Amino acid sequence: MAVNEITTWACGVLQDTNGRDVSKVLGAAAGKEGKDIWVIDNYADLPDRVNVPVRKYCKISDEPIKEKFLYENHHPNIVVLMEDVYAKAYNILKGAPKGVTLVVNTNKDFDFVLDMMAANPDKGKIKKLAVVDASSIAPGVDRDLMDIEGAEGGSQIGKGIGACLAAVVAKVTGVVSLDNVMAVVANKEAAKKAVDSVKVKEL
Amino acid sequence: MAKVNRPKLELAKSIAKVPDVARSEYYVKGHRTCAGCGPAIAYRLACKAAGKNSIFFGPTGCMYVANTSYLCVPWAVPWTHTQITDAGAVASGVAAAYEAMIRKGKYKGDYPGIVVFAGDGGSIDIGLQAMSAAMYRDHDFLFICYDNEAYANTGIQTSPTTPYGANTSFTPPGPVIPEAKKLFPKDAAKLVSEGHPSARFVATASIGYPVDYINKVRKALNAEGATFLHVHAPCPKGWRFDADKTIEIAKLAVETGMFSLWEKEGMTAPYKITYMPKKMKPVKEYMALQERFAHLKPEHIVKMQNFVNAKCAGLGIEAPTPPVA
Amino acid sequence: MFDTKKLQVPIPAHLEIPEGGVVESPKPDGEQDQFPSGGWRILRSVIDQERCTKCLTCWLACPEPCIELAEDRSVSIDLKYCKGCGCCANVCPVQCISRVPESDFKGDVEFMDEPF
Amino acid sequence: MPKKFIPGLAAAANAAVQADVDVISSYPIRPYTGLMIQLSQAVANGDLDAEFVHGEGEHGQLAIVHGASLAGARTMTGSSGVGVTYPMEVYSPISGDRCPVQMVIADRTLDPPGDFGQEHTDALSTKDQGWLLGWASLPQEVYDNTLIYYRVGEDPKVLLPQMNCHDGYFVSHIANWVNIGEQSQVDEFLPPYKAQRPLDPLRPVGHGPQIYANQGPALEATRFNAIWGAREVIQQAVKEYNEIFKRDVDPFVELYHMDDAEIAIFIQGCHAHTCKYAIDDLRKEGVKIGMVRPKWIRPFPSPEVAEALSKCKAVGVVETNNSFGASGYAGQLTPEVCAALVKGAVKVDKVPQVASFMAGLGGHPVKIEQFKFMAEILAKGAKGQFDKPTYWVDLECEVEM
Repeated sequence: MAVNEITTWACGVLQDTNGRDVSKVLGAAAGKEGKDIWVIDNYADLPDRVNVPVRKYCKISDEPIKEKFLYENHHPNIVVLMEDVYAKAYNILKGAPKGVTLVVNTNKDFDFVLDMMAANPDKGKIKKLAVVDASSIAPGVDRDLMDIEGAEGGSQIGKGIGACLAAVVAKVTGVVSLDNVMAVVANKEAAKKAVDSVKVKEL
Repeated sequence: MAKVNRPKLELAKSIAKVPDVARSEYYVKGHRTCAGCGPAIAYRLACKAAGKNSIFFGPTGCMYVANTSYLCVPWAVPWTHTQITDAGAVASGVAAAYEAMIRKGKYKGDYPGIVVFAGDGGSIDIGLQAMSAAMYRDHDFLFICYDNEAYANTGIQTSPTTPYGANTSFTPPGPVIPEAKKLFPKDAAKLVSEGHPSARFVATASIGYPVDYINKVRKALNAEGATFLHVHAPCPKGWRFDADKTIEIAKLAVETGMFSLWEKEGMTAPYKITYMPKKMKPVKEYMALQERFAHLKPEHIVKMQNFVNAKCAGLGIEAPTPPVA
Repeated sequence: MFDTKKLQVPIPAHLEIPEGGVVESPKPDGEQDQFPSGGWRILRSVIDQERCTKCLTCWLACPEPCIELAEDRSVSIDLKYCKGCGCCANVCPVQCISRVPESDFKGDVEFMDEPF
Repeated sequence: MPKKFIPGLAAAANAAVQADVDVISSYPIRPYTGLMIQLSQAVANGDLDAEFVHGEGEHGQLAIVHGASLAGARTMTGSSGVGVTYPMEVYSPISGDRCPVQMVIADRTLDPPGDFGQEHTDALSTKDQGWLLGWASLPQEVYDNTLIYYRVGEDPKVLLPQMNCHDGYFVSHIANWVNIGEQSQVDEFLPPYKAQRPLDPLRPVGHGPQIYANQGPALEATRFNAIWGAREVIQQAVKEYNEIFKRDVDPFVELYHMDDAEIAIFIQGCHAHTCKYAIDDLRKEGVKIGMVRPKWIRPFPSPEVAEALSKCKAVGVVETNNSFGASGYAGQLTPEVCAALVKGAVKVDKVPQVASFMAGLGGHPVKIEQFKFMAEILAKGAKGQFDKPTYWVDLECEVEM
């Protein structure tokens, strides 16, 4: 895979900061490894409203990323759901190649997630499914107004479930090293708990 | 808000005492305003009252074009032209700059008196947005609206302060519209005083009462916050009267209740009438002196009288003449 | 590097103008002598010094301002600038200022090529 | 030197804090808003000692910095899209009063219809108002430009306001690595602003009186000379910037493989970087193609553009803007490039064929494939004449995302 495309689905406004943190943490960690990275907030979903599903994007590549000036990940090979319900409501795998890793924040199990995706024509693309109950590990809502609209944001990234899910992505996919993720996130304890409690199933 | 070392301005008691406090002129002779120009008198008295440590802002209008033609200015204090739209905003910028520069040690002098001298259009028509925003933001400055009741620089077109019944080049009388202007004017000072909690001092003044006017300018500048002054300034060209009658007409406006003198120290303070005529005169006397009202029929004058009576009653001023049914 | 001087236009000395059109302010109590407006005057205000009470009402009524105030509070008119509006005469409480046709006088007006 | 992973707007905000601006005026509009979000926080935190004034609209916003600059303060403001065109009245007075205010613009499409995507029409529409105007293509360049523009605009030989533009979302919102200079480096590069004739009661002057018609030409010529004279100042400022910050910034144009290019793409803004990857691919196939990216639009780098393009047979001007019915049959840059080629600042023996490529309108992404499409057309044009003057790349070469 030349370019890893990580798309995070989050709940508008309530999980906006945490969703963005997944992209920012992975980007910052990959930066430490000298990789080329690309992080953008949602454009198509803007302006985000309460409960509107929003997507946050990150690209990580060993080679230079040639096409940086796009709004979205058109071929995500790693998909993160901050709410499990998106699995039944939308085609979260649209445009994805075969062999996708899906990370879901849920207190349910693999079968539940797969059942919810019954209507999804692309569900066969999933290679690895990871479930983690991040919401019960770390705060899932962070209404931080500062961290939006292209501003730099607070000095800390990864205070809530964003940290958990970024760490899980690192552990499950190896797209960046877990150590580098741990070095970046603010809530290291939660990230560690998530990594310890994640369940992974190969499909 | 930085309130830095600005000496308080002294108030005058009567004309006899005026030379002691404001003998100097900062609006000097040598400009192209009309003979008998009311706004020029207003400008001169405002500069006199504000004194040396002040900066004036001239949005486009008569008091820009007539005073600065060409490549010269008649002000002995710093002055800048602003667009007719944005006098309040430019003054805001200067106020903010002085606050920042004095706080950061980049400017060593006193905080200046910042005075916008805008026409009625530049204050409450095209300039309303910038004026209102500047009053709301509580910059330490004074916004003076010199009200000659029309767009005079462009040849007398109706403005929001043009009185009912006035003949202007955009409101000519004709068989279909015999009264010329059909609308009643906005009240500039009340617009500010009732809706801007940060307006520390709002007052009306008239060039017919120069000591009262000078004192109000000084009270406003002493108030350390956003202040507004609405100055009635007759225009011999637009109102069509002989140039020597400027002061006479200004006085008559107050004596008939067409314009009332009051001040208000903050949004919740009461209106304080600063000059109450001994006996109010009917508006007919005021209108008779001006050709802009010459086309009006008695029923129009009755309508005007009723409007004035209601306006006066709102301020607690006794009705000039009994209301007409 | 390309010579920028070639891109600029020389401004003849007699047409030079301050950048941004910034001009010096006149002095307090001074005059803007670029524009002496005495030539506008059709009627001249003449003060009867005998009857003048030195109340200064006229002084505050002048738009120019061109009523000069002496130490003893007596007033006179600066004819170089007076436009002859007559406000002073109108406001005088003792009517000691009369308005006389300017054509009755010789001189007292600065001669100019053009009105402005 | 700290390195931050931040979007373009945050880069501009970092530079503004280091430049110790005195007065900031804000009004919200996407996508530039993040700049003001960050600056207001900097003021609230005490990282920056400045007056943060909430404008009542972009017109007031510009007027506020106009006044502040007249008083001698260093100022920062910004806007996007229709927020750039709303205060059209105020641009000329600001440059006419020679107030070096800086406006950061994250480009956005003008209405209608409502579109957040970037298009350069907003800022380009103001190009005739006497402002210095240029585009950054990456967050790093936004940071560099913010400091360089202040330095150039505040130079006593220039004294002009600056529009520091970059592509909305693509640069304003995409995070990238940005080298932030040390405060000492910034202080060495950018001296405090000293106004020449401020509004100061201690030294009274009048700004902006009416003038005689016969004084008009000379007054206009001072602005003409100032903006062309700015070239010398830009050259010097960029040289010092590179020395102090240990960087390699181009003063006027970025050239890519232009030494032996037979065909060239002229493009401003972020898509130039995608274009470079397309050129890499094409060069491997033996296509002699290069790229010219102007860093300034006012003053237009005509000598550099003419020199770079003089040996080409065909040039394609990428227009991410509109000028409906313009000479040049496209947007606003084609006429500029054509004029640079024919109007003798630099001798061009054989003027190349010029085509316009409308691309990236409405914020549409431009992909490598589309640059290759442009190259094909240019190769044909180099052999003779283009079959038409303007190609709508977005429509004529649809690509899958």
